[in-house]
Amino acid sequence: MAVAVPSAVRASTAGEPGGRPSRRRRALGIGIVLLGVLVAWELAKWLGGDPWRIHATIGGVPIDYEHVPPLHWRIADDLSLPHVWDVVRAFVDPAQRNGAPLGVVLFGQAMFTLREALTGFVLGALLGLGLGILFVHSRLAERSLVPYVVASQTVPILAIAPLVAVAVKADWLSVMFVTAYLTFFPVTIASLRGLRAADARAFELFRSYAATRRTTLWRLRLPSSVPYLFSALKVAAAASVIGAIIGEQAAGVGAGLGSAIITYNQYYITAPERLWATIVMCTVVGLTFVGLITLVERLFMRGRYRPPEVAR
Amino acid sequence: MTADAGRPASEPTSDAAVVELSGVAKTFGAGPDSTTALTGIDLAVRSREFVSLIGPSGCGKSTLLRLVADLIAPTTGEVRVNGKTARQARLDRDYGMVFQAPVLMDWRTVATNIELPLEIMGYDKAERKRRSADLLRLVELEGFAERHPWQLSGGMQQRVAIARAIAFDPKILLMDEPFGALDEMTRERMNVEVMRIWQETGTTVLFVTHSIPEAVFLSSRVVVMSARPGRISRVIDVDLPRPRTIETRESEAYFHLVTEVREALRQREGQPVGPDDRDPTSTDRIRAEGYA
Amino acid sequence: MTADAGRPASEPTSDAAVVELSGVAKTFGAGPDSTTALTGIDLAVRSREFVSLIGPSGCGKSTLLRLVADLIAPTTGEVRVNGKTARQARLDRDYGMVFQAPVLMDWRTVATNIELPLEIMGYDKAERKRRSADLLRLVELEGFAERHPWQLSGGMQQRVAIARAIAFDPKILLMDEPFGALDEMTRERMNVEVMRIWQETGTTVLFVTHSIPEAVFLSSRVVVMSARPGRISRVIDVDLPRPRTIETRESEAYFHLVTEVREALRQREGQPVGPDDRDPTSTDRIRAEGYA
Amino acid sequence: MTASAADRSSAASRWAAGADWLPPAVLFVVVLLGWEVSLLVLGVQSFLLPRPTTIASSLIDEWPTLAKGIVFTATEAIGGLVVGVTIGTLTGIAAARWATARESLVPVAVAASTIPIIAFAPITINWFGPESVLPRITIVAVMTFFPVLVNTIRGLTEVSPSSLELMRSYASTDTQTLRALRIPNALPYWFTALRIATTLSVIGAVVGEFFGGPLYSLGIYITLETGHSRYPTAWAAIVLACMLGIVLYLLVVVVERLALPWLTAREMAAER
Amino acid sequence: SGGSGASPSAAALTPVKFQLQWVPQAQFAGYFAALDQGYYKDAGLDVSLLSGGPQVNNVQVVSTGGADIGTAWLPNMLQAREGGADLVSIAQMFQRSGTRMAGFKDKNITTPAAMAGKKIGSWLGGNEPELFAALTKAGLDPTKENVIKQNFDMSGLLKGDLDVAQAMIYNEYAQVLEAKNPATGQLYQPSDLNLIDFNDPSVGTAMLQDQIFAKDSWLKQGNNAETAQKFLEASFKGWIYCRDNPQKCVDIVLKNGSQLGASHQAWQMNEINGLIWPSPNGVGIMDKTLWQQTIDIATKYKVLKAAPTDGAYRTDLAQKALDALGSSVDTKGANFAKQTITLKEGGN
Ligand SMILES: Nc1ncnc2c1ncn2[C@@H]1O[C@H](COP(=O)(O)OP(=O)(O)OP(=O)(O)O)[C@@H](O)[C@H]1O
Ligand SMILES: Nc1ncnc2c1ncn2[C@@H]1O[C@H](COP(=O)(O)OP(=O)(O)OP(=O)(O)O)[C@@H](O)[C@H]1O
Ligand SMILES: [Mg+2]
Ligand SMILES: [Mg+2]
Repeated sequence: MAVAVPSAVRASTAGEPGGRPSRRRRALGIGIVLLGVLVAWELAKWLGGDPWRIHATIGGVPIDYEHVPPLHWRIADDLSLPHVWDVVRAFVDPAQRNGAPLGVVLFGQAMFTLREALTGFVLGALLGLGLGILFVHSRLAERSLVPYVVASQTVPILAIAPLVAVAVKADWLSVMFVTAYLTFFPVTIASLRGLRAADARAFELFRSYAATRRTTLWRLRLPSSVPYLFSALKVAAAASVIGAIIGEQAAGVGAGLGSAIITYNQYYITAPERLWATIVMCTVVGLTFVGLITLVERLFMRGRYRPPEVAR
Repeated sequence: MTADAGRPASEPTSDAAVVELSGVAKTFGAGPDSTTALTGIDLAVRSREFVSLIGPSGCGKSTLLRLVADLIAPTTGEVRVNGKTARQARLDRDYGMVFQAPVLMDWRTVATNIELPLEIMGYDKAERKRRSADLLRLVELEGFAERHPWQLSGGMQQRVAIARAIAFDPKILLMDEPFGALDEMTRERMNVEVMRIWQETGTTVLFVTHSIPEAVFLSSRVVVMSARPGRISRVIDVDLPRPRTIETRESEAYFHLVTEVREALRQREGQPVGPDDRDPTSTDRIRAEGYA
Repeated sequence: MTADAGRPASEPTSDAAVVELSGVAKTFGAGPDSTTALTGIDLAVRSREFVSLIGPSGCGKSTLLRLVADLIAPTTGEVRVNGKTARQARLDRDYGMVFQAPVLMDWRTVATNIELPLEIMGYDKAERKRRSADLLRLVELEGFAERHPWQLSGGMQQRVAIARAIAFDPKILLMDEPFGALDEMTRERMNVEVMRIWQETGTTVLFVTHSIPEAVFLSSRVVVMSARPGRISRVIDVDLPRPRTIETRESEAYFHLVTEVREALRQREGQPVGPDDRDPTSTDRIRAEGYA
Repeated sequence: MTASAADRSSAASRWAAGADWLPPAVLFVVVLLGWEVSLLVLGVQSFLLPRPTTIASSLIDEWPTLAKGIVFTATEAIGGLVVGVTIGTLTGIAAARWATARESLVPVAVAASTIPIIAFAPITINWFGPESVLPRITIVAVMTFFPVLVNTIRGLTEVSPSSLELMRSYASTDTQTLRALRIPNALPYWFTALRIATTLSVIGAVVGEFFGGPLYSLGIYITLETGHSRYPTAWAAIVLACMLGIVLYLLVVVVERLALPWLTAREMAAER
Repeated sequence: SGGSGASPSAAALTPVKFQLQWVPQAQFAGYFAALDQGYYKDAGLDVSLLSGGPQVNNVQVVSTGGADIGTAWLPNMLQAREGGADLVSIAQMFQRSGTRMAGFKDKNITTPAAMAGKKIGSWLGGNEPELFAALTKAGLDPTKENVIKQNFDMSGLLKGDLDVAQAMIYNEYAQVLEAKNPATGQLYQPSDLNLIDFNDPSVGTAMLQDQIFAKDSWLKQGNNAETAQKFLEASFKGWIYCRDNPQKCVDIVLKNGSQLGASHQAWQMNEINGLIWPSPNGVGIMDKTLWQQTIDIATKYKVLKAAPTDGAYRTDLAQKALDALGSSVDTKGANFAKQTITLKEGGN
């Protein structure tokens, strides 16, 4: 008897050789990679950056050390690649004379941007999924509209964003639109595939129940598209942060990471480490957001898959 | 059989054709790569009949069931179910189907897999729970309600699929080798259950099996098919009295029918072409004795 | 049997244990949701033996096979294959396995699915082609080399899986209900082929089936299992002479063995708990007559 | 009606009958006409949204400059795409292969992917100078590798457990399992990522150019023309960028069809 | 917090949206001061200052009604007007150009003629006419010179990608002076740089920059002309306040842009004051000579296809605003003199 395991039986963990490493090992791994990046960074500066010197007295011991790198690489000079410690120090140093540390200021801006990114993401994900749903139900719609959807993504967002800002009067709304504009596409493309990913036999089963399209959507297409959707949502989450930043700039929102980027971009030559600090903050926001999505994903995937039984 | 009271002991079929295929053919694909799965199929299944389909692997039994279920459309010919088009019958949810593979949803538990058709057809929650509990008992999987399909053995998965198919009391049951993965005893008990349900509810059953004795024992008629292209080679009426019991199986008539079906199946024509270098003697020797 | 010459007519097993399970238990999961699939399994399969596993659905037959194949690890106890750990045997590619589901790859054609193990084991292209062509003939699927799995019927898929398992002449064959989806005749021919291969190549076979006659007819020993938790309840030696033919099946000894296996299976203990409201009489009546 | 094998093999005749391309073509014409006419009727000022005919004539007039621009920008987009997809795929394979690599690389990858282009573009120009293609190639690579990475990991790990058991029974090495099972399984995911990456590559290249580049590159051209309120020519460049994106996207779709015929056939079968 | 009936409620104020051409900085100190000091409110206006930025097309925002009034460089506004937008300049704030060409001393570029064959940075997109005019005047062909689009920071100059780069005296030039010279470890000094000033008679290609504009149709609607006049009056007051209290204005700006550097904004405030003051005709009034020079250059370099039609600017509203301020207020700043500002590293 062909007791075929439905092909929807996918092992998220079973497929992973060795399964999930322990929390400790994961932290260690991330630490090592991060350290590697930083070491490479400073190594580049050591070899090809600008000369630097320490001239200080630490614990009564006067230190006077000068390092003159043997080479000169333009990507390693202080303007291109500030020292890691300068970036770190930028977080601690006050953003303005007598003001709060830049880290605190940026954190506030980041929260602001994250909020915008979240709302735009939700709108974009819903729109993306909605389009995906439309397309898998109508070949005609798919064939006629997908080219426009693709085209919409190749129109440089920076050309569109001001138009949106002009068309939509409310700042927050236009930020949301620009964010949604950048986020919906990965979701649409992934749902084009994910919503069709269920086993053909499962579709037959639903057909045999004369299940409506809606029922089939809810009880078959969506559940079996989960792996595709979450991949896309992660990409979209990352994109939404960028979208929110562009949107902020286009709408002339005076707060958020977008305005910080303009400022530190403008004053880049005087304090490159501040732009880098802002970029670091952007990535922290992105990581937080993608991490959030990953948590939700774990929730959705629970119980679906055969855990790794395999003895290695 | 205890639940037999309301049913005549003779063949309980009425004359209305519940499933009717006329001049049906089905070809998959086109051009040189196409497969003609079925050709010239004429078959009428009357109400309350229990018809078994039997035939070599790949002869088109599943295809025939899928045609009746309106899961695929015939290339030529017409399929009518309950006097309507197959499509209408499907929309009216006239039939329940057990597929050859279990086709369970991994993200659902055993119980909610069984409840799937009930959910789709709008049964309320209490009723769903009641039914799935009953059905789990019927297919002997009481303790497994909360498990997921991948935690079940092959036979257990198949039983879940059976429970799901009968959950909403369909008027017609289309069953594609439903008991193929079950051991003898479980299979017997399932047979009894299907017969009970068939008799109690007046369902019409179209049943695919590879077991000749099972086909004869259960059916009102056995449809014997031959392969490539799939055709109906014989239709054998099983006029054994009901209720059928152990005595039925010991009767001369039963034995003759089993032999008749087997003979019909063994007619060289329509058999799939076997490897030519096989020793015909050895096969034939075994073939002469029927075991399933 | 034509290919029997090089093999003694008596039981051809040697004493070396090819598969050896001692004190094996397997529990899936942990806590209240765990399932003890197997417990206290001691089994030694000697070289060139043909051992069938038979038992109720869900009793752990597939689990036992997967333990031997080192696809899962036992919770307690030890599995040794060919005198090595199961793991080493797997790494040495000592066995070929037919899974309960066909597990074919959709992106490969029928022929390249069969060639998969050969590719992995480094056979050259010409040899692969030659073998897959031979095997396709063996499993009666000549015309389907270039098709994709989803274009095949259930039985055809299963035959592809069988061909794939024997493609690289493994020393041990683990077969999980390989013929469950096949019709009687194809099944018989496949039985003959498996017996031929077994005898010609000196393979050791561990075979799961639900058909008692098939088990008795093919095996040197039949291992009867009981369910929940899965245990070996009887091991029955089948000392019927070889080659086995139609006469074998008519012999008194064969009949006794079939009955013995059936009796062993029917012992109430270890049977899965059935629905309590079932009519015991009707089932028992049917049960008394064996059909598979 | 179900999409049976019959429908699949008649794709060629469907093409001839126009079922595949007619609706989009009709819609295209309708949209253009609607755009043209509504602007004409409403008399919208051209500095907001020029009419298609105006854009078309600008496209023709400015073709020599634009042609140079599109070639340059396409070089950047495709170059970045190749780099990004290669890195994404290789990291994806490493991450799928080694759990530790996955757990430690993915966060870094996420971080890299959330670097806003508008902050990063000036830095890359700092790195490589404004007239080099390298700034845009870097930007495009950073933008495209993440979707490829995520989907590669997914596709490589979301393998049916039974198939894995099968491969295990062959004592197949990880590399063999990768080649025979994981990669074929990952291809649909990978192509999905590629579709996203193609559009990102064009955005990345054009936006990257906004911050510096040769005067004829599309991004600079767009900023200059909008800066001078010459919207028809700006839009001509935007349309050209769109076309580049669509061509790249369609290329991926075609390659995908050719590479995964079984998938197309199966998806059509699921089309109910 | 007071009773709704007692103090003038917000409803009584006329809402005005004013579009800046960049993010908050001392370049717009006058408007922020007017807001901060309550001048707008006193004039019966509820003004919101809309931030600009690289993604904001300030002219477009006003011409599509996204804002009522805006500030932009004069040529940019005129271009949009030529493209069909009914924009009109109502007050010319800067009386001179703030743009310079900056190059390091070792490049020795002190005149437009010296730029021949050099890598010349420009923001382009409407920022290049002064430069092109200067080059032409020096006998060079701008289209044949190596003009490179520069980003809005000065790294191109520091990196040596540019021999000479555009810099606003109130912004980019100061940034260079706030940056550390890696060779010395000290800040760059004015003495390290050569500046070419377009206002310098020897160059003489300066064009008019920051001005206030609105849509003609908007001005003609209801009381909008009066609203605009009130807006100008309060804004002028703001600018006068900043002229007289530069440090207070810097603080106000800093409050509105939490990421800005203090010494940089002080520098900017000082230089901006220098661009506005002295205003010989009174603040906000268009200087006809400079208007003509701007138009001549713009048309010559195809920034404009033709000279703007009549009514491209009007002085009546600004004049009425000045009149309303009264003679007790110094609206010309004839005695204005720039201070000396010390820049700190990073502009802090
Ligand atoms: N989707 C399909 N595309 C192409 N050919 C198909 C398809 N489905 C079935 N076939 C072909 O049609 C024929 C009949 O298949 P079908 O599944 O009906 O056989 P069956 O009688 O059910 O066999 P089995 O007993 O092995 O299940 C086979 O030759 C098969 O290859
Ligand atoms: N991955 C798993 N997780 C949890 N339980 C499992 C798993 N695999 C099998 N089981 C349980 O182990 C028991 C034995 O399963 P197994 O598949 O070995 O049965 P079987 O004898 O092969 O039955 P069948 O004849 O129906 O195929 C069953 O109760 C099943 O529910
Ligand atoms: Mg079938
Ligand atoms: Mg099993």
